[in-house]
Amino acid sequence: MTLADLVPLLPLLIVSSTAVLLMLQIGIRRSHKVTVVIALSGLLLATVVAVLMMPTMNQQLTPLLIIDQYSLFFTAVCCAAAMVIVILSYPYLSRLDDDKDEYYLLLVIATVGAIVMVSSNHFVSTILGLETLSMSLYGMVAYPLHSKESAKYPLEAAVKYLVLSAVSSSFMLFGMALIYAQTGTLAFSSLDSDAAVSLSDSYAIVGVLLLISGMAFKLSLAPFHMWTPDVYEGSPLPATAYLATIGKTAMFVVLLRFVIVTEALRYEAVMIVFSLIAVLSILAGNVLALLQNSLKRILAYSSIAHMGYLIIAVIASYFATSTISIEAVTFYLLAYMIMSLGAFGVASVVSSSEKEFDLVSDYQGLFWRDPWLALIFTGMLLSLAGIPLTIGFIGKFYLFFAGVESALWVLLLVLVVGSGIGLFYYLRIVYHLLLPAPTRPQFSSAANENLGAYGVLTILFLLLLLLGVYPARLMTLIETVAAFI
Amino acid sequence: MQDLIWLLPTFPLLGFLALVLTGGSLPRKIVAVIGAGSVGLSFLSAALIAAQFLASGEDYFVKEVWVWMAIGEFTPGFNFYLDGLSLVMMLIITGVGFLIHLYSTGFMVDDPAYSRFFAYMNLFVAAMLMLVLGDNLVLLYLGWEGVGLCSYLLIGFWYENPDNGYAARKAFVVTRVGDTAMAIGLFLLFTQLGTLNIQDMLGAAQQQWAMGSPLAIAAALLLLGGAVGKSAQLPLQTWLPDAMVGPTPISALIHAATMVTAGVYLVARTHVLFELAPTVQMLVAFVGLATLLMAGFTAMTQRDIKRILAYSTISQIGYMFLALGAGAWSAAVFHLMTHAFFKALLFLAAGTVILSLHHEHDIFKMGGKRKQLPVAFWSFIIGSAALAALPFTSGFYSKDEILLAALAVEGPGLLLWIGGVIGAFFTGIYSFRLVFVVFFGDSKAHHEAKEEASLSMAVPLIVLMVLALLGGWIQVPLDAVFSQGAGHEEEHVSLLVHGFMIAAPLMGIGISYLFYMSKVFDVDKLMTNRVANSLHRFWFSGWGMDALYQWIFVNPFLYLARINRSDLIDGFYALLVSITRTAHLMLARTQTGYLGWYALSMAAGLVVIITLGVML
Amino acid sequence: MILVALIGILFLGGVLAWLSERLDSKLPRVIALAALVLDLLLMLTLLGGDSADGSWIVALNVQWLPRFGISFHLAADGLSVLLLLLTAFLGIIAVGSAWIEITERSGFFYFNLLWTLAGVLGVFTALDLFLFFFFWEVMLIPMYFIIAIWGHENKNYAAMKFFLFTQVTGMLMLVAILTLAYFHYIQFGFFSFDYFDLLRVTTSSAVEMWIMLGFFVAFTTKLPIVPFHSWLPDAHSQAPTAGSVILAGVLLKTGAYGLIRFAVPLFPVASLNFAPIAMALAALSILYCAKVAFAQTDLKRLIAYTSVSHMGFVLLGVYAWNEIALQGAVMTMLAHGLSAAALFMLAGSLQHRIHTRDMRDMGGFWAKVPRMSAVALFFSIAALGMPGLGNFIGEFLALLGAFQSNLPMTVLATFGLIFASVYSLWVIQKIFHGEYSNSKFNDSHLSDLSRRELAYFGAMILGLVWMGMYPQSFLDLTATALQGLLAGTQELVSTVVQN
Amino acid sequence: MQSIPIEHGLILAGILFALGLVGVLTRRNIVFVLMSLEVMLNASGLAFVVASARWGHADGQVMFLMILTLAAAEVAVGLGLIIQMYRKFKTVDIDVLSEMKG
Amino acid sequence: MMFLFYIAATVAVVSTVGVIVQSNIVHALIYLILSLLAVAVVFFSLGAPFVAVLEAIVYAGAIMVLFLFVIMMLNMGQHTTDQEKAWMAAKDWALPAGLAAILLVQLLYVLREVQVDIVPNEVGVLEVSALLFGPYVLAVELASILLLAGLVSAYHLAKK
Repeated sequence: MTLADLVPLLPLLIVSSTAVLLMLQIGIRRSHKVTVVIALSGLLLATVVAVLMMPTMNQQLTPLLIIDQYSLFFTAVCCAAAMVIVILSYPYLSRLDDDKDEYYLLLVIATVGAIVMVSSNHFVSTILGLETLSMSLYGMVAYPLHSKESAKYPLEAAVKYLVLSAVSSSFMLFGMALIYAQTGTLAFSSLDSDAAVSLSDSYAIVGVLLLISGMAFKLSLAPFHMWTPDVYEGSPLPATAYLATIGKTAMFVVLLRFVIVTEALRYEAVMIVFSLIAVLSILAGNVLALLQNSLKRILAYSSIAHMGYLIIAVIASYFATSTISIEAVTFYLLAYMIMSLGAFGVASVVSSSEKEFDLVSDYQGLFWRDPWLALIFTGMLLSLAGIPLTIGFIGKFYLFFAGVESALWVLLLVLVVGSGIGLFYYLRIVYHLLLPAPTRPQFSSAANENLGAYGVLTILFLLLLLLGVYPARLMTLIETVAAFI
Repeated sequence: MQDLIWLLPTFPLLGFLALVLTGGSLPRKIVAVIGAGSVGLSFLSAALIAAQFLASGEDYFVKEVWVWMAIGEFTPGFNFYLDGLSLVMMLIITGVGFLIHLYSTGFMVDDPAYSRFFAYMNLFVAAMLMLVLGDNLVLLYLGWEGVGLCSYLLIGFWYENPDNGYAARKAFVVTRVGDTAMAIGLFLLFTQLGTLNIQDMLGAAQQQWAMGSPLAIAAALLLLGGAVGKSAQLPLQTWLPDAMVGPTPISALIHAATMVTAGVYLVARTHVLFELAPTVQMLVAFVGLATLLMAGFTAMTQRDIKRILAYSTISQIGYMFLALGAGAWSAAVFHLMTHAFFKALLFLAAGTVILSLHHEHDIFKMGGKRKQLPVAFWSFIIGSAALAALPFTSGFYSKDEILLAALAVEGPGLLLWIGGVIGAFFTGIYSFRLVFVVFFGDSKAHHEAKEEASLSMAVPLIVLMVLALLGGWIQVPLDAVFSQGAGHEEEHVSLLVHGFMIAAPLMGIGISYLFYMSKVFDVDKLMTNRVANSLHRFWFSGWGMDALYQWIFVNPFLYLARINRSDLIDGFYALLVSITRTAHLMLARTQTGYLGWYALSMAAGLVVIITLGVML
Repeated sequence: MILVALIGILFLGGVLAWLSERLDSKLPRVIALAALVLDLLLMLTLLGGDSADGSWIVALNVQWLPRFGISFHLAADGLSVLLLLLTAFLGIIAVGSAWIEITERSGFFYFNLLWTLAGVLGVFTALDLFLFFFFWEVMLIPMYFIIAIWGHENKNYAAMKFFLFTQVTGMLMLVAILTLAYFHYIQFGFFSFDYFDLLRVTTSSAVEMWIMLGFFVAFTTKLPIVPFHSWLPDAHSQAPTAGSVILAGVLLKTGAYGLIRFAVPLFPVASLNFAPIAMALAALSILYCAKVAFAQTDLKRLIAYTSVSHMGFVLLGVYAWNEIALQGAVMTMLAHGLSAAALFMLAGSLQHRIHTRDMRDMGGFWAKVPRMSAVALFFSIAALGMPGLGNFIGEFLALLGAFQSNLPMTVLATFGLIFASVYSLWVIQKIFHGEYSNSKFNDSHLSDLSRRELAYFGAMILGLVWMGMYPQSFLDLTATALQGLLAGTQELVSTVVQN
Repeated sequence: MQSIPIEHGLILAGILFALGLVGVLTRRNIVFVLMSLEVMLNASGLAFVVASARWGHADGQVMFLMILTLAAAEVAVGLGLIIQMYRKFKTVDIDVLSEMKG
Repeated sequence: MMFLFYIAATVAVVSTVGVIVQSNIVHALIYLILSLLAVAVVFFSLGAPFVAVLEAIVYAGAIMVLFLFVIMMLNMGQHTTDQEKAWMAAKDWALPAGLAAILLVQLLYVLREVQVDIVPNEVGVLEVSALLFGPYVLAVELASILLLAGLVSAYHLAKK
């Protein structure tokens, strides 16, 4: 490695240095504000650098990392999302009777993991990125557990997440080992159909399936979905948001790269497993969310379904002649990020680490108490439901197009049915927002206290609308970056 | 003047609008002036137009007012067509209509909804004129439905009583059954012949359809359906007796003189079609025959004065249908006219009686009205005589023509004739039964009878008496209309035939006299006979048709409505919802919260997935 | 550009109305009214244009999402213009009916109302299928809000049902649209969602049938037609009056418009093959819903079912696919728009006065509120298809046209006329006739129609009479457009038949 | 030197993997669960080393090192959680952690 | 070597069984250490002495000591052993053990085809180091970050 090789690593280096800086800062003097400022500036710098590097960069950096437009795109997205979460975390944690700084440290380290994952095309980097991300998330999930008045059950969430996640990691690792035993390589690119050693129809297929199962766990795809609602519910809201957005996105990028590069879908078994997972996830996720009262659980279940939708596009990518299915995944991931961040963000601005407002009924009449917040929330929910004027609709449009292009009629039907069920619970929340406000509301509007969080939610909302109405620019960008995968 | 023919419906329509828009705020005098005056104006113009038309010697006259709609070949317009037939009809409608309006100004004077009444009446006249003057079937249909609507509104005029509402709805719905058939007939005619202009259509039918072609039969049948409904013929006659709950002038105008004869008009107007379909024409005759007999039987048993008259109306229209079926188009129209006179007379007179007895309808609670109500009495005498077709009354001439035409029909002619004569016999019985019971004998009124009605009510009665007596001398100018009509040559029939025809009603009157006047026979005693009693009950119920329809159509419909109030199909979606909900509950139970269970599910999932991989 | 202005005015007006609530709670309704009147006036300028010679009034055709060949393509022909006029007219009426009924959160109400109408205008003018779908969905959410916030006792259920039905079937349509666009891509090598481009796509008959069904289901759910109708009675009975007016008067018409503009012309052969089934469904709808309507005790539910029944005539007319039938379908859309809206307003004003919709509690209102009764009578009569009023023209033409293409179904459908009279007269009997008794409700607010109410009922009565007596002015407007559609499909069908 | 069939190595890894899984699934004591996890991770590492031996590469061994790292980290965090759990509930029964469900 | 492999493998399996069925936690831990050491021997027999040593030091040494500390901290005495026994009911075992057995059978089923013999070529420290400081240098750095994350998490969670 030379110094020039470090240039493509800049975003990663910046975020890592931020982590180091944060550690130093903690060592010198704890300060919630300063920590946040450092974390934010580091992430902002990384985002900007990633965006600036994007047009020209396409470099395989050691066997582990590929820094191309696609990975830089998601590097930027993840860093930006991490910024949003930092901003949301600040008011949320401000009343926590514990040190707050480590949380941001963990968040930044997790972002390092995410960046590694989106740039990874090698099993080693995949595992390292994934575990870095997970390890930080264990900490974030359990973060408020010392607090006397912790809102939910962070301990329970963390234990469940840790144990199950470790099981899934071992699945993945064993799978990788089997693949490696068969092929003698750990890089994705040497597994494609042109490679000298290939995944013949032997036990490496089982390895691939093990690997997919492990990934499916991280993406909370059925039948590996069960941890999701509990972990979502038990974690502090910003951590949930991180888990739901960056955690999922990074994993999905790896999955997509793996599937595309290795052309794994050419094996019938993989194809069937993917289809099965997609169908099960869509149906189970939506049905499970149906009558939930906890907002976080609803979003957890809905995330199961959304990941199922995405799998359809992944499957479509195999049959497609164009890159639209990859664009669909890319676009939808971005859309899902924006709307999930928005939805969790709304919940998090009215909550704090001591008291989370998680029940749907807590939000009754929000429309009349805090119209702007309610409007944002409604926008996010409708976007999740895929209603026009929002980015979610364009995302769904992409998915449908990908499905149609590859003639996946059965999966499309499941998608339609699932989305139909999905409408129910999103609208149920919206309906609660519209009800007359209770005489003694659960929480008061906090716009003045949380100006930053409101601001960032507003930005997300505007993005949601802008990209829902005029996504042409973004589409062009995504078309460009999708060509690199 | 002929160009102003559009004024005819316009006057009453303007009257209607004026009355509706003022919403009952006008004083009664002005309402009367508007209500009756508009029809009077209409009658005046009709008379002038008729004079001019007859003088011109033309066969027909068309006035196009505006194109209603034009889509390709389908171009019905608001065009008025005047020939002998519509001339007669228009004069009857405006003339008799005016008289009845005049009468109503007195009859309804105490009613709080005076203005509404005249509004409906005016609308009716306008619609009826549309019906008879329209040059195309769509316009005819407009009038046709319009009069049906007015009939509905006026039957249910006294809306506080739900029974009236029921009768009104029954009238509308039953006739609509016929109307629907007619609408389908219209579709058929247009589809086949490419036009709904009556004259063009008839011409095209003659050119395109052979005698007895299935299409012609279908078309004629469907139109007959409409006619049967509107004219209360079997099997759609059940609404008319119930319609009598409306104010009596309505019964006179709509349910005796004009609207119910629209079916006759329709068949006469489209007689070419019926001639192309001889079987249907024969059916018309038999429908008429069956109806006139059935109604005759029933009329004999009724106790309600207006119901008796209603059944007699049904019966008389049966004669008209008989005539139509026999191809005696002119005779049918002629009878239509005379019937309009004497039946309007009878109803109006009955109205006087009823009014004087505070809306008492049961004839057996009346009696001895001869002195108290002389105008009504004489009206009834003359009207009943005409109804029974006693010689030299108007009814005699028209019925005579009909029966002769029936006899002349090839094949079942004799049968038709005998039936007609029997009908005449019954007519004698029930018409004079009414007269004897109401006007002779002792007064059985429980309450003080009112005085004889006002001048406005007497004048129409007197005019109608004259018409009922002398109407038979009127020459109807129908030759040009039914140029091909059969049964025109004066056939020589034996004196015996004439004798029977004169004797039948007289015998009827005689029997009636024996039962109800001289009491030589006792009705009550007759009723102790089981056969007679059950026959009586059968006839009284109108041959049980109401019960039959209730059983076949109404009850099943109500049953279906009741069991499916909440919409079965909705139930299907509800099922989907409950399936989803159950699935949710079941799946939610898998989320036990136990870590071991979650790990187990992962392992199970893995096993399934690997199994798939191993097997494939 | 004028079409863009039409839609833009409503979108902007909605936002303004919402914002203006802070100043004065009575301002929103004024703004809404102003926006709609402005729209109506602008639309009138379209009438003078060159729509008469069959050409499109093209407003705008700019690229929107070039990746998929999607453009922002708005245009109108006679058919669209007519429906635009109906929309604006009923919009004004709806504002009128909400004028005093909506007192709470009026700003947001008028915002939703105007946005719904904007969506509808978009639907009627969009010539890019993606754009069409976009507007199709845009009109749902505000409508959902209207029902869910200002609805009656069971509003959540009704609003949800409305939304689920239309949205799920909407997704099926989206799939169909995408499939069609994809076939276009295969055949012509570039992506396009443009109406005129997609008209040229030819596919195998099985595929065509499936795609057509995607459209059909979405449109007939909106229309609605048995068995997709069951959202409508709930939505109508729970919606506030203005919502019902818009729903019955305008929203249902988008389904019919879709059938005429898209479902049949895009898939002429499949439609031809499918026509018997469609017409059978139409006849079933007419009869079945008339029967169910009769059984209802909730006045609004009853009217809702009659709407379904009447829309059956539209479907019948569309699938007969000849000029008379199509004109009949369009006339039915217009006339039903007015008559059903008026009936819902009557039901609404009754409910506003006596706080019940249960007909079992009513009776004998004629004596108490004669003007209202007379108006109700008029609209019931119109609904049962009395000649001389608009509904008759529509239904008669639809049946007349349909008779030429499918005799048995038309005959069945014609029996609907009988049922129509049964339920219409039953309503009159139950509510306005009979003896008056106020034992079941508090009648202290039972007053006759106010001047304002009379004004808009009067306008609608005039409209129906105009349609009934001189429908030519409407027929002329749409004739060229419909003939164009007919000619286009004939061409396609004949080429397919030849091959 | 005598050769070892690769499948025997892999089978050994498989057996250990399965045994670890059984442990995770059946034990209610969270310490045992954590230990079983270690067995599973170790089995994966074993598989890598076996594969690495097949190809004569060092890549598998590198991977083993990574697994070692993450196992260590995992155990550290896991044991931290166990301590907190014990403090809170005075038990190591994982089934007490089932307050969230449905 | 082959001999060594099989013996070590047997020990590993047996002691692992011991881990999962033992009710005394300290005994289980010792079994685990035994198992890990056996695996280390297997590594050695496969010609990977470097990882064999690491296995023994890091795994069996460091990590297991960590366990031991915790067990001592939690003061798991006789009553926990009894409780463990109570928890190990057969019915709780059947399903998981069955599933794992199926999984194992599946693995054996697919592995039976492989007929590649390994001639254990020693791949020693040198090769591994060359890789670690060559192509995998980033991995080493990333592993440090991973450890950092674990460190921070564990520190935060375990503190009082």
